[in-house]
Amino acid sequence: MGERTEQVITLSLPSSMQHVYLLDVVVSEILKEMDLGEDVQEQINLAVIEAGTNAIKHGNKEDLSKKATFQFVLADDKFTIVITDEGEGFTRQEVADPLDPENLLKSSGRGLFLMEACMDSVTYEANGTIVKMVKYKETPAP
Amino acid sequence: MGERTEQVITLSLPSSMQHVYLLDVVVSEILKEMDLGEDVQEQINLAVIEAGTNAIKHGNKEDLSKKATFQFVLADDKFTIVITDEGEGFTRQEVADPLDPENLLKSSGRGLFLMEACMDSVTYEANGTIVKMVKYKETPAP
Amino acid sequence: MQINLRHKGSITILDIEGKIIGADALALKAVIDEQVQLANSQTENDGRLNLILNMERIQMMDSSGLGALVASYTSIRRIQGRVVLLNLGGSVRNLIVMAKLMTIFDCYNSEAEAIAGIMKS
Amino acid sequence: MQINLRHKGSITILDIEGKIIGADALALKAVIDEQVQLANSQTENDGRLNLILNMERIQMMDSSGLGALVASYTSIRRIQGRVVLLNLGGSVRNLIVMAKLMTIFDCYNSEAEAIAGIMKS
Ligand SMILES: Nc1ncnc2c1ncn2[C@@H]1O[C@H](COP(=O)(O)OP(=O)(O)O)[C@@H](O)[C@H]1O
Ligand SMILES: Nc1ncnc2c1ncn2[C@@H]1O[C@H](COP(=O)(O)OP(=O)(O)O)[C@@H](O)[C@H]1O
Repeated sequence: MGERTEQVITLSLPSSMQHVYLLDVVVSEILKEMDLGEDVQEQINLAVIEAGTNAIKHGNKEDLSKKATFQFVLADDKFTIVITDEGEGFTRQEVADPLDPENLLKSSGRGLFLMEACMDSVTYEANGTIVKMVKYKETPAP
Repeated sequence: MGERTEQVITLSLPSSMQHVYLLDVVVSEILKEMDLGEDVQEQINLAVIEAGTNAIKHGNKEDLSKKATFQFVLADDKFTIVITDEGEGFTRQEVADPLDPENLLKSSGRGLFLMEACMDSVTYEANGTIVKMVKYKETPAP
Repeated sequence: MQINLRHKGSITILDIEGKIIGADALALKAVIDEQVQLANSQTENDGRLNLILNMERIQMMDSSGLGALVASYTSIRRIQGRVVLLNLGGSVRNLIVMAKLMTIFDCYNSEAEAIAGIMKS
Repeated sequence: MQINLRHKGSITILDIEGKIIGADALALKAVIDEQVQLANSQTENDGRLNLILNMERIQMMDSSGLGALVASYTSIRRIQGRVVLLNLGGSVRNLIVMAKLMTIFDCYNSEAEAIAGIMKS
């Protein structure tokens, strides 16, 4: 369903935090072209920025020779973003819960939590070097 | 020279004229991050839009399954953009001169001319399916 | 791109805004063609279209935009109408100069002059 | 992101504008840290910083921005200072609520209330 009109836009960036602004304008523009509410647009925008920041900072450790790659897959029923880095990966289960009272006053550790809160699904593949995030356009069929 | 800090940003788009706006925001943002005068920014922006429009329209004939790919190569001394399409190519020499008086009132045929006028060099490779455009940051050494 | 259409007496003014890239030229051409047909189907003004294109707020225009201007010029001339350009910004002016089209278009720097220019011809 | 710094009596107000993403959080943190140090090195106001962060014109904030807010809260509290948030927009408020940080920050919807809030504590 919807696969027939699927379109893939790909962006690949050298791993500099400076390029997060470019990522932001790309996501914002793609979202503008789609038929989504403002809240949903903001959620997806935030999730992509968080995942991109992680790929650049934690994955590729801001090594300019390593690429962070973003695939935006536009389908009729859903919007999928696949983020790939060239780092060593990580284990999702080992990351502390930012809502745990002892972590509330920490200045970091909220990115993955926000990605998962903003998107309908977030999947970590290849040891976390590939992050796949999906937002469905309407409530998915049960 | 300048090769050591070379950065490559890649964008790949399904061949829809709708995505020219995305191409535009990408180029505009990259140009904003660079150290170039406003006139030069406008020239490069226009050249990329023209080349992108050609790749999507003439090269890939707006076939959504074909990609137009843009490589933005940022070096210390120059900015290079390589545009690749999946079409059949063309011969630059066979394209009519838009400044020829008999062509002045034609409604098309000015894209390649403007690309060449705006950039320092435009090279057509692989039968014109790869267009390489360069703008030097200062006058290149003789 | 955004287009605002307004009238001053027998003159139609299009205020064009933003970037004219990609498919915008087609949209601009369609708006002008509609005005050409509208004018041509009416008896007032002898079926002619008098058009001012206010280019002041155009940020950027590509070769298809330029093509739309030329095509509009041709179709308006065909019905003995007039089209003039108002308030060309630096980059659009450069484009028109580069394409050697400055001799084709009458350009004005104020709406009053543009109206006077259309009226006297 | 843009930050405008102004003073009202003993209160420092930062008007923050735009998107706080990427390295912006670091820049915001640096501006606040500077104010903390400045206040702490002065005798007036007992070396305390009273800070209002005007968030009205923040379009978007990511987790590093949120982290900068929390870190600032901690360092200002350490010098017995006060920091309050002014005019949270919908998306920033959502973020703070999601992260369960609403109890940490005092939030106000007008500058006068924010000033009164700081003064009475
Ligand atoms: N792409 C990645 N590659 C390697 N490690 C990652 C990646 N993404 C997240 N992590 C790890 O997960 C931790 C939590 O990430 P996150 O929730 O985004 O918070 P923060 O980025 O503020 O640390 C990071 O500190 C890092 O150790
Ligand atoms: N990437 C391309 N692939 C195939 N043909 C091309 C390509 N770029 C340009 N052309 C050919 O060159 C001609 C002139 O292009 P251009 O100067 O950009 O003007 P226009 O696009 O208005 O026709 C096109 O009509 C087309 O035939």
